[in-house]
Formats: sequence, structure tokens, C-alpha cells
Amino acid sequence: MSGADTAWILTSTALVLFMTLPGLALFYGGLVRAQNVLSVLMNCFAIACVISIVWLVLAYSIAFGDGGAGNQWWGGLGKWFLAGVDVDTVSGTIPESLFFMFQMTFAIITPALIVGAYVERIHFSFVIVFSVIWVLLVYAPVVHWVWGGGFLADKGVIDFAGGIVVHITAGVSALVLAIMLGRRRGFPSELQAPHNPGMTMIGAAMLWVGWFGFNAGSALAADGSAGMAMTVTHISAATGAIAWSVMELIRYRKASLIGAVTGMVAGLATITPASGVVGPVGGLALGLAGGVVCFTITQMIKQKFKIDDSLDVFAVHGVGGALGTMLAAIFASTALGGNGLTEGVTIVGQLGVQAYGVIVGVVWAAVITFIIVKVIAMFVPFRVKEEDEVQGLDLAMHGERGYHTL
Amino acid sequence: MSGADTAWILTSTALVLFMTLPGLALFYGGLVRAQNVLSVLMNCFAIACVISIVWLVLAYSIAFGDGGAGNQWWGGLGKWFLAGVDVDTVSGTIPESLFFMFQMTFAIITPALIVGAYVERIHFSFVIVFSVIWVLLVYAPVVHWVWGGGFLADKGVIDFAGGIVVHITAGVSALVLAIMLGRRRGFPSELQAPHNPGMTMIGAAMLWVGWFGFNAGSALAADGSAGMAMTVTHISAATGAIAWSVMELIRYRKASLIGAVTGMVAGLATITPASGVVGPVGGLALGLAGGVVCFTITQMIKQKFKIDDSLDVFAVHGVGGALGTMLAAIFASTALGGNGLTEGVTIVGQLGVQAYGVIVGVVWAAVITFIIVKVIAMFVPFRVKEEDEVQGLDLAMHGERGYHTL
Amino acid sequence: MSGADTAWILTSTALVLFMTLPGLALFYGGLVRAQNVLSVLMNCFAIACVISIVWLVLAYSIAFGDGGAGNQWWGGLGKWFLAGVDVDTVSGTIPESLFFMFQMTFAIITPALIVGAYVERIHFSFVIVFSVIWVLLVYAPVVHWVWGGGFLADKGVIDFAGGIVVHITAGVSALVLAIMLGRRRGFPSELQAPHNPGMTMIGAAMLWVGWFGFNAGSALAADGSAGMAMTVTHISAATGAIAWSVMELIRYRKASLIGAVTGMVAGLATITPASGVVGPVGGLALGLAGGVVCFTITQMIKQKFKIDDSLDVFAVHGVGGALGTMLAAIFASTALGGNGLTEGVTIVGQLGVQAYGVIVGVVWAAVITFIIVKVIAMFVPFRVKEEDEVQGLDLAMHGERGYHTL
Amino acid sequence: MKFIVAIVKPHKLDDVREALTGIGVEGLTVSEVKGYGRQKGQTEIYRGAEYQVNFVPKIKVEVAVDDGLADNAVEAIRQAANTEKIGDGKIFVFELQQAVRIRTGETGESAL
Amino acid sequence: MKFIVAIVKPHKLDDVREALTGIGVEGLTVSEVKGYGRQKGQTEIYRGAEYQVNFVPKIKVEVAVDDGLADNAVEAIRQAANTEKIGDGKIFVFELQQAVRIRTGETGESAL
Amino acid sequence: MKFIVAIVKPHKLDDVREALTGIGVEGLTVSEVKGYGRQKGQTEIYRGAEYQVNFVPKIKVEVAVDDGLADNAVEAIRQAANTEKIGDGKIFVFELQQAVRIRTGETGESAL
Ligand SMILES: Nc1ncnc2c1ncn2[C@@H]1O[C@H](COP(=O)(O)OP(=O)(O)O)[C@@H](O)[C@H]1O
Ligand SMILES: Nc1ncnc2c1ncn2[C@@H]1O[C@H](COP(=O)(O)OP(=O)(O)O)[C@@H](O)[C@H]1O
Ligand SMILES: Nc1ncnc2c1ncn2[C@@H]1O[C@H](COP(=O)(O)OP(=O)(O)O)[C@@H](O)[C@H]1O
Repeated sequence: MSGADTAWILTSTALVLFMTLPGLALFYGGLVRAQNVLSVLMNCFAIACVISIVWLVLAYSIAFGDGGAGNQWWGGLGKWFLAGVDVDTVSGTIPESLFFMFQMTFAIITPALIVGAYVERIHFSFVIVFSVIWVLLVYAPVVHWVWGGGFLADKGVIDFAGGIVVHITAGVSALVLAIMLGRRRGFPSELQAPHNPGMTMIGAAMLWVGWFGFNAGSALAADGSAGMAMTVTHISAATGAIAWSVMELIRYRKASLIGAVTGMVAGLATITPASGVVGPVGGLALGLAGGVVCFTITQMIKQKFKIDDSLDVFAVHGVGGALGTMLAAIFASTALGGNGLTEGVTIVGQLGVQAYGVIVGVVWAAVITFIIVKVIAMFVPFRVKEEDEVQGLDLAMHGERGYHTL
Repeated sequence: MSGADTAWILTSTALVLFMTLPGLALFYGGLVRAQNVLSVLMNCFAIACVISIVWLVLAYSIAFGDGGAGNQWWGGLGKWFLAGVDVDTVSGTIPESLFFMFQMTFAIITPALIVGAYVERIHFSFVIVFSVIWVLLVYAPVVHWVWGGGFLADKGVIDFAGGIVVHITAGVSALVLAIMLGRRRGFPSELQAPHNPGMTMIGAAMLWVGWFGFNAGSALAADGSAGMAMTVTHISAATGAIAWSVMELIRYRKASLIGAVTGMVAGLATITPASGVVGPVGGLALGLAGGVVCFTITQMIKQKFKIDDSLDVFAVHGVGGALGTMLAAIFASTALGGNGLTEGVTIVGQLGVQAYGVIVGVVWAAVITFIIVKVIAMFVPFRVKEEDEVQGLDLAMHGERGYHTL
Repeated sequence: MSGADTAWILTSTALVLFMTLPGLALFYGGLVRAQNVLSVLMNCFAIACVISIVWLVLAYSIAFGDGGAGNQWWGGLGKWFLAGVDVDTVSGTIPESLFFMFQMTFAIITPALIVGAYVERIHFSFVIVFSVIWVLLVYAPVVHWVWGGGFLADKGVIDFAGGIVVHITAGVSALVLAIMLGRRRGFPSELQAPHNPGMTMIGAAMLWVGWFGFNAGSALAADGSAGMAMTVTHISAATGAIAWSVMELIRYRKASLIGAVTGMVAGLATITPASGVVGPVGGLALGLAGGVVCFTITQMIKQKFKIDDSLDVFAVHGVGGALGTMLAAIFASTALGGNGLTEGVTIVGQLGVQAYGVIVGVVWAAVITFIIVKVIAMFVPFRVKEEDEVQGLDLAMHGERGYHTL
Repeated sequence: MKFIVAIVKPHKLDDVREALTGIGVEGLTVSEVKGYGRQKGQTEIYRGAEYQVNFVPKIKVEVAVDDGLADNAVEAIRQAANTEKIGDGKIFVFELQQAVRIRTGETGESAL
Repeated sequence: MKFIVAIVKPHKLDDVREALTGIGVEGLTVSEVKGYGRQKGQTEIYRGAEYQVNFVPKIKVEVAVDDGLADNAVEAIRQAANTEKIGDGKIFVFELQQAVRIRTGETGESAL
Repeated sequence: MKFIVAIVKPHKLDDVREALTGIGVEGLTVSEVKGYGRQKGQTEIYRGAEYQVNFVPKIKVEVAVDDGLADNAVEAIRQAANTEKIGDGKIFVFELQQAVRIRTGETGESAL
């Protein structure tokens, strides 16, 4: 066991939890109407709580257990309730309890990302039931395939910190769920503007800082790999923000704060799968690609397809994650400043592997999400009543109001 | 000296300071009227400042000095102004300057917890004088007894990260102070609702993240013990939140954000003394117990006893801390996944020791708080004038207002 | 390479980025009118993004490259785009990629500090262009002189974490820029009060916590030097806050939250250059000096000189940084609990060296800022139109509004 | 001239504005208010304590119109704001003695 | 019908509401306003600079009543809002030409 | 007595207040409102979507005056609030039947 690696992963775990609570919650909370802000915060908070228990009871075992004969597909149930793990158990160079915690924070943020698709109209009960089942059937298996020794790991898919595992699964499921749930009242022409862009910026800043734990923590060590992952992550975030702002300047003559921070998230989602294999120039390239492409898709989803993926989960995370997964194959090459592909693998070969991984992630997330939404909606209210939507979910679902002045 | 342990405790110190500034300040600030928000923030901030100086000048020495013949009772004055401590002085495997800092952050948050008892009506001068004397006469001695080699340590009391030291002392003193100060105008029937639950949630999220430093930092090492402490802490927080929310659902048909985050804090307070000795199942059990019991007591204090412990410091911290201190004896047993009690000690035996520790903490905190409040109130204004209470403390005490729009 | 040092500097990097995003942004954002809050957040955010790229492309090389024959003056262009740095490159005991990142966070916050001088009236384009050129021509060279082996390092100037490098350069440039830009409409008699002091306090708290990374991180190691730097930093922050509050109490009979947190920043700016060489008593002394002196100068700048350095960047950072740089020479002496000056150097001798460093910093920052403002203003709009100033920069510059309620 | 004050449900604001512009009204002024009436506020729960909220958020629309337009305007507001649920609100009509357009100094009906 | 507008101190709102319902008023509308008058705002201090605050937070209560109830209502408000300190506020009474209940279309006194 | 309601641009509030106190007005009440009229709100952009903002922030100034002061007051407001740009706002004048000072119970002009 390495004390130094342990020290860094303890810190990284705190950083990644911080990304969701309060980072992502604020990021999303500022973008909705004032009457729905608490409901968004509550969604993120409640997901963090229930998924923590789900992770302990079953999901960690499915993701990182030893599935024996079926290990290609899942990790089995052997590690439920952390069976067999005590203070002294080690995973690599760190305590397994810590590895469990670090990975738990990923399991929390991934379904929390989906919140952005269904804000302002979903029933709270549905959020809880959906998130639990989604983590068990979509997230945990994909983790196992990519990071737990499953079939995508065997293929050699590169996904350093979760382009497929986190961003594609969340982004694609968000799109499916948004379509099934339907648009918000007034979408797209008469929506209310984000009630508190400053809150969104605070959340974005916390995501940026926390992402150091996400990507540099994924090195699972306090070494040069972590240092370089942090560097490229940061560069991509900055470039993504600049790229998005420039797109806005060209199109609207003004660069907005919300635009800049959205571009930052796009840059971060894009670099995530590649953050352990590319160099600084790769960081620049991926941030630029993420900013420009995600900006374009965001417009298309809303304006052309009229899909109310309310806070652009698919356009930013789904698209960014897929883009980064593909570009990782290219910018990993030493000629572009990367760490190099595995001996004997060509860029084109790796691109094929990456595409395979992306497709598996997209299809699995889409199909399973479709099925579980259909099934859950039979038992649990899916969308709130129109008058609750009008009044806002804070009062309707939680009996509270976000701002009291009188 | 261990660099790895030092790295983690440097981080933990930052995390625990973050719990108070701005975590706890926001947690409390969101729960009061808009006209008192700055006063709450100022209380927490000012306590952090003055207690830092008090800790340097005297309190650290009382808590962690070598009291010689009287070491059962206090640590003496030998270490005032950190006498004898320089860059190279070591405490265990970390620099003593760092140990001093880490412990200082505990000395800051403990009196800051009490703020919740007296908001919206106390005089600012009283807050300062009371906090200084309270840390010297209540907090520092109890720290010495439990962690500094005093008589409770000798008895074998288990209090890993401060159930007795932090939560019982703060909770009990809060109750005494709330009774002595009297109720807020309008309590309990005509209070104003919390002015900004979102602010409370941000603070709660910071408390959760910071608590990793509090509990896993209390291992004073970057090892498996820290990893497991982080795990059980997290599980208990999540379970506490869920438990409280379910209680609300049963009783009011709605789960509120404020309820969920309060349950989280209850879960955290409850696990704190036990976080170094129990396993994941203990985390679940203590979180559940903390959520249910603290919810029940919160209602009783307000509705039955009509005590205006305004932000429920006693019901959450006092009760949670005591509960966790007792349950630590049970869930430490290896049969329940814990690390095991000391060779030769039975659960029942340990329960007796724990009860002894709890009683000592409760009695000491109650009696000394009663005395010092009586004495200080002779010299310093205790409660503000009624018109200042109506107008709000922000303007009356600090000449500022929380929100300017016109 | 040391894993432990790496773990701590990874953390410190996250902490220092957190100081700017969202710390400083919130600190400043709360102090302006509600109609300018997003513009302040956007200034800080945009500076973080563009300076990150500038640091990668050129500034890091200028600051920390090997300038060969001209190394007294600058580091040359050899390290542009991190040329020659890969995953395995080491700088001291940590990966060079990490050293690059850690230093980048300093390069971000320094121009962001200047934001306080020009809020509520500057054109956004000017902010961007100015910040880029300022980092290249003012910041990066001074870093090289002091920390990169340049002529001030040769002289033996003590500047542990950036009194000259960060606070003097930012503070002096802020003053020059504020004078050149002119006062806000209504200054000084009819300004609007800070729209959200609570936001300022949140930012201040984040600055405090993040400063642990700034100062204790500047030890570039997880050791006693970091522990002691953290201790003196904290003590100085607390003392600065108390000192400022007492000044307010004497003068206005009330201690405000904004005053307390401003004093805290003054204490932090003052201790920064000295944080690696003084002991706890030095921390007390520097905090006290910082609080009292910066309070006094703040009043003078506004009331006597009627300069609208809107958020007191010069009075707090410029003055605090210079004061701390001088006092470092005195409180470094072992008699006052410090680590001692270099063998053979007297306090008076060191004071001379420090004064030399301060003067070089002040003159360079003032002259170059004056020149670049003059030049940039020929090509880029400097101040917004009066009606945009009245309406607020959020809408005028970014097409957004900070708070939506209707 | 008449001065019409309508208290309506917040989500009806856009409908009311469109109805009024539809009949030729060129300007209006709105503000956030809280209403007390037959419609009761929802109970809010905090820390296990119930807070009975007496006031319900409403929007106040104020519009000055020519005498000739007054009845039309009242009717337009009524139809646009009506949901047939308790709490739909009230319309109040006042006599307006004088109106002035600040920019031009025009007075009377031409100021509207 | 009369339309009564009262400007009162914020913490008196509940007393005023209770006094009005006590005499049979069934609805009212309130909003946050800032008042300027004999009562001066407190000085606020920021960064060692004093800001003289001209405006004081007040609550505006608006209530339409039958002619018969008008005097009672004015008196009820006056008593409930009175603290005998400067800044207690004012009550203004207007003639109300018409009132309409949006939900039902009722007009006149039955609309209140 | 007259009751004057002025809708003005937010940054003109201080000028209006000074103009009114200049002619002897001792109190007034202001509130934040949103206006709809010839002046159009600025477009806001969020995530690449444009939001056309219909309402513009305005300040409502309400002041009760003696009959004798009414014309002066209207003129004072008009001059102070005038920027000669669209959206400067309106002034409305009403007949005020009664005014009461809560603190003393004074009525009529002496209550102002
Ligand atoms: N007498 C009144 N004077 C002023 N405002 C009133 C009066 N009665 C009702 N209102 C306003 O009208 C709103 C709706 O009234 P309410 O009694 O709830 O339902 P309804 O309009 O269906 O009768 C209230 O919330 C209040 O703002
Ligand atoms: N002439 C007026 N027109 C409109 N509102 C007024 C007028 N005079 C006073 N007010 C309102 O009444 C409030 C109280 O008035 P003030 O002069 O402070 O004390 P008092 O009511 O005791 O005379 C003011 O804050 C303002 O809102
Ligand atoms: N008929 C009206 N009734 C009530 N308020 C009005 C009316 N017309 C205009 N207003 C108010 O006056 C403001 C200014 O009007 P606008 O038409 O924009 O410009 P101008 O005052 O230059 O004619 C509007 O924002 C609105 O608040």
C-alpha cells in the first residue's frame, strides 16, 4: 500500500463528491425557474444518498466484483455489502475501502447528470426509482465492461476517467428520458430565463475544481500521470469555454457567462476519456473540438429537433464523451504529444476499438433506459400534474419555497 | 515523520476549516429570516477568528499539553503560544504545527455549532465573550480528558472523532443557552419560514464533504483506517438523510430538502465517535438510528417542551453524538463488521465506559455553560432589544443588509 | 520524485484554483450592484480561461524556463507549449506538469485580483486583452526575477508565496488602472451598497481555505515547513479580521461582516511573502499590522484621494503585500520565533534587500501597466458607454441578468 | 380615462398581456404581490414543523386606458386570466384624472 | 366601494391582516415597498465607508371594501399598525368605480 | 388631495426624490415594477437560445400631495425623470379621498 497514493485518492474522493454536492446541484439549480430550484437541488441530493446505499449493497459488486465465468459481463454478487473487505484490504496501492469510495462518487454523479434532462416536470418518486434501477442495470454493468475486466477492457478500449462509462451513458439516457417525458410547458418559445446564472457559475467552478479529482484521481496514484491528467483536463476546460464563447460572439455578438461555463463543461466531458493518454496539445485540441461541436449540437437539439433535454445533458455530455473517446485514439499518439498507444496498435485500429466501445455504450444506455422507463412508469407517477408544473415543483413535491422575502 | 500522512492531514485541515467557513455558516444562514442572515454568517466567522487566537494562546496547551501531575485533568500552560514547537517538531507521524492546526479546526467548529441555538436574538458581544470562555472552560478540558491523555482516555472511552468532545459538548451547551436566552418573538406558532433553503443545502453539502477531513482525518494517517472511516461516514450520512426523509414522508406526505439535509447532519454526528471502529454495516445502522431518533427529538423539543433551540443543535448534535458514542460499543464488535473492541473488553463493559463518558460530557457542559452564561450576562448584553429583534440583527448589530435590490 | 509531496501539491493546485473560481469571483461579485454581478463573475472566469492558455503557450516559459545568458531577466521561449515536458519530467520532488499547474493557478489569480479595480464600468474586451498582455509583460517577468532564478532571487529577496510577485504587482497595477479608467458614476457619495454581503463572505471563506494551498503549497512539500506555513497563514488571517473589526468598532460602533472578511484578506496578503520564514508570533504581528494599516489606507484612498479603486485592491493587496515583504525580514529572526535569516545576513541588511524588491515590483508594475493601458486603449474600447454603466454590465456586455424573479 | 388594476395568477401574465395588446393597449405595468383570500396558501414543512402560508404569489397588472377602451380591457383581462379555479383574482377600475408622458410632456389620452 | 391603501411597518403585516379579517374583510393584496419620510433609514457601513440609506422597507396593503365597511377598515388598520413611533405609515382611501371577480364574472360589492 | 403615481427609469429615482423634496414633499413610497411599452426589453441569450424579454425594470413612485402642490409635483417629476428617450415613463394622477397618519390618527392634508 502506498500512503502517498492513498492521500491523493482520499482527497480525490472528497473532490468528486464535491462535484455533485453542491457543484452539479448548483450548476443545474441556477438554470431553472426560481420555483423549481429546490427540486433540482433535492434531486441531486437524494440521488447521492440512495445511490450510496445501492453502491454498497449491490452495484459495487456488479461493477468490480469477480464475476468468475461470467466476468466478461458482470462482477457477480460476491462483494455485496463490501463482504470480505476490511480495514487492511488493499486494491492496487490503496485500501479497497477507499477504492470503493472513490468509485462511489462516480456512481453518484452519473445519474445526477441525467437530472438536467427532466427538470421542472418530473415526479420526485420517479427520479428515485429510476436512478436506483438505472445504476444497477446501466451504469454498473458498463463500469464492469470497461474498468472491471469485462469485454470492453479485453478489447483494449481506452476510457481513462469515464467518457463511455459516465458521459455517454448519462447523456444518451438523458436524451431518451427527455423524449419519453415530453417537453416543458412553453418549450421552446416561452420558457423563462435561468433564474440565477451566478448560482450556475458557482456550480461550474466547483465542477472544474472537482474534476481534478475525477481525472487526475483516476490515475489512482500521486505521480506524473496524475500531474499530466490534471494539466490536460485544465487546458481542455479553458479551451472549451473559450471556444463556446467565441461561437456565441460570432452568432450573437455577446459572450454570456452561462455560455462560457457550458463550454467549460463540454471541454471537461470531452477530455475525460482521454485525460490519461494525451499531452497538453491534445488538451487544447479536445477542448476546442468539445466547445465547437457541443455548441452546435445544443442548438440543433433544441431548434431543429425540438427535444426538451432541458439542460443539454446529451449535447454536452453524450456528445462530448463520444467525441473525446474517439479523439483519444488520435491524440494518444506520441507525434501529437500523447503517451503513445499500446505497442503494435495503430491509430486506425484504436479508432475502431473506440468506436466499438462508443456504440456498445450508446446502444446499451438507450435500450435499457427505454425499457426501464416504460416499466417504472407503470407503477410510479412519471410526470407531475400540469398545475404542479405551473406552480413549480418546490412547493408541489417538497412543500418548500426557494426564496422567502415577505 | 510521514510525508503521506502529512499530505492527508494538511488536506483534512483545509476540509475541516471549510466545514465552518463557509459550510456551517451557510447551513445556518439559510434557515433564518433574511434580516438575520449576515448576523449568522458573522457569528460563525467571528468565532473562527477569535477561537484561532485563543487556541494559539492557551487552549491548545490546556488540551494537548503535558499537565504533569495534573495531567488527568488538564494539559497545563506549557505550550501556550506554541512554545517549543518549531518547523521540525513532530507529533506522531506529522509535524506538530500541523497537528495543532488540524485540532484548531475542531476547536473552531464546536462553538460555531452552538450558534444554531441563539440566532436571531442574541447580542453579538455576548457571542464573542461566551465562545472564548466556553472553549477555555468546556471544550479544551474535555478534549484533554478524551484525546489528551486525561481520565476518560484512561478509562478507555471510545470517541474517534468527537462524539463527546464535539457534539455532546456543543449540543448540551446549546440547549442550556437556548433556555436561558428565551424564545424568539413568535416562537413557535408564528415564525417565518427559512429564507433560503438552497443556501442551507449548499452548506450541508460542504459539511458532508468536509466531514471526510473530520472523520477520516482523525485517523491522522493516510491508510486503511482513514479509508474505512471515510466509508462509514459517508454511508451514515446517506442513511441518515434517507431515514429523516422517510419519517417526513410518513408524517407529512412530502420529503423536504431541509429535512433531508438535516437527516444527513444527524447521520454524520452519530457516526463521528464510532467512525474509526465500525464497518459499513455499522455505518448503515448508526445512520438509521441517527435519522430516526434525532427526527423524533427535534419534534419533541419544539412541540412538547417548547424550547427554542432554534436550529436544533441539541436534537441533532447532542442526541446524535450521545447515540453514536453508545452504539460505537456495539458496532465495534467484529461480529457486526467492526474492528473489534480491545482484547478482553466486553460489549457490556464498553457500554458502561461509554455511558460514563457521555454523562461526564453532558454534566460538565451543562453546568459550566450555566455558570458562565450567568456570569457573562452580568457584564455583557445578552439579548437584543425587542425592536432590534424585529428589525433583524443584520442592521442592528452590523449595520449591513443581506440583500440589496432597489 | 516524492509521492507525498506530489499528493499535497495536487491538492494545493485544486485549492488555489478554487480561490479564483469561485472564491475571488464571489468575493468581488457580492460587493457590486446586482446589475453587475454576472459581469464580475465573468471577468474572473474568462481571465482564468485565457490565462491558462497564455501560461501554456508562453508565460510559463518566460517565468520558469532557462533563459541562458539572459536568465537574470527572463526564462526564454524554450518551454513554450511545455516543450520537453512529459509524464516523467520532474521538477524538484514533483512532476513538472504538476509544478506547471500549481504555478498556473497563481498566474490566474493575480490578474483576477485586479478585477476589483475596474468593476462596473470597464469594457469586457479590454479586460481580456489587458489581462493577457499584463501576464506576459508584468507577471511572468517578475515571477522569473523572484522565483525563476532571476536577479531578485540572486539578491536574496525573501518572497515565500508571492508578496511582490502576486500582491504588489496586482495591487499597484490596479491603482494605475483605476486612475486611468476614472471613477464610477456616483463615486464616492452616491454609490449603491454591496448587493450581497453574504456572497462576499462565501467567497472570503473560500479564499481563506484556498490560501492554505497558496502558502502551505508554496513549500512544494508535505513537511513541517508546509505545516508551519499553514499555521502562520491562518493566524494572520484571523488576526487581520479581528484588527479590522476593532478599527470599525472604534470608528463606527459596529463591526460589519464585510469589514471582517476584508481584514482577513488583508491579513492573508500580508503574511504571504513571509509565510515560510516566520513563526506563530510573526503570524500574529503581521496579521495585526495588515489589518490596521490596510484599513487606514482603504479610507485614505477613497476619502482623501478620491480614487475609485473600487474594491480596494491596492489598499489591501498592494499595501498588504509590501508590508509583509518588509516585515518578513524582521520576523524571520529566530528571536521572534522565525526560522532565521541566511547565515551572515542581518535584519537591516535583509530589510534593504526587501525594500529593493518592493521598489522593483512597484515600479515595474506601475510603468508597464501605464504603457499597456495606453496602447490597448487605442485599439479596444476601454470604458463602457454611460447608459450601459447605468443599466449595468450584465445586460450590456453579456446579455444576461443576475436574478430573475418575475 | 380609467385606470385598471388586475390581480391575477402569475402564470396568466403572458395571456393577459397578449389579450390587452390584442385590443389596442400599448403599455402596462406589472409587479409581484402576495394575495390573501379564499384561496389558501400551501402548507410548508421545515424541520418537521408545519408553516401555514397565508399569502399566495400573484401578479398585479396596472393599465391606464381611454374611457372607450375600459370595458373591453376589463373583459379581455377577465377572459385571459380565468381558469375557473378559486384564486383567479380581481379587477379593480378607478377614475384617472390625468396622465402625462414623461418623455414628451403629452397629457391626457395621447399620453397613454 | 372604497379602495384602501395602507403603508405599514413590515412586522405589523400579520396584525393588520388579522384586524381586517376580524371585521369581515375576506381578501387583500400586499406587496413590498420602500418608504421615504420622517423616519430615516439606518446608516450602513461597508469597507469603512458610510452609506446613508434613504429608503426604509415597508409593506403596502391594498384592500377593496364596501362603502359601509370603509371607516371600520381604516380604523382597524390604524390600530393594528400603530406603534406610536415615527414611520408607522399612512392610510389612503380612494373611490373604487368597479370591481370584478375574475373567476365568476361577478361585479360590484359581491365581487369582493 | 391628489395621489400621484409615476413610473420612471430606475436610475432616475434619486433625481425624482430630490426634485420632490425640493418642492416640499415630505414623504413618498417606491416599489420595483416591470414595464411593457414602446421601449422593448433587451434580448437575453442563454445556452445559445435567445429569450426576448418583454418587460423592462422600472420604479413606481407614489406620492400623496395637497391639491395645491399637485401640478408642481407632476412637473417636478417630469423634469427629473426625463431623459428624452423612449421608456421614460408615465405620471398618473388620482383623486385621493382621505389620508390618515397611522401614528397620530391625523387625517386629511395634515396627515401627509
Ligand atoms: N377585497 C380585496 N381587496 C384587495 N385584493 C383582494 C380582495 N379580495 C381578494 N383580493 C385579491 O384577489 C386574490 C384572489 O382572491 P380569492 O379570494 O383567493 O379568490 P377569487 O378571486 O377566486 O375570489 C387574492 O389573493 C387577493 O390578492
Ligand atoms: N406623501 C406621501 N405619499 C406617499 N407615501 C408617503 C407619504 N408620506 C409618507 N409616506 C409613506 O409613509 C411612510 C411613513 O412615513 P414617515 O414620514 O416616515 O412617518 P409617519 O408615518 O410616522 O409620519 C413612509 O416611509 C412612506 O412610505
Ligand atoms: N397604458 C399604460 N398603463 C400603465 N402603464 C403604462 C402604460 N403605458 C406605459 N406604461 C408604463 O410606462 C413605461 C414606459 O412606457 P413606454 O411606452 O415604454 O415609453 P414612453 O413612456 O416613452 O412612452 C412602460 O414600461 C410601462 O411601465
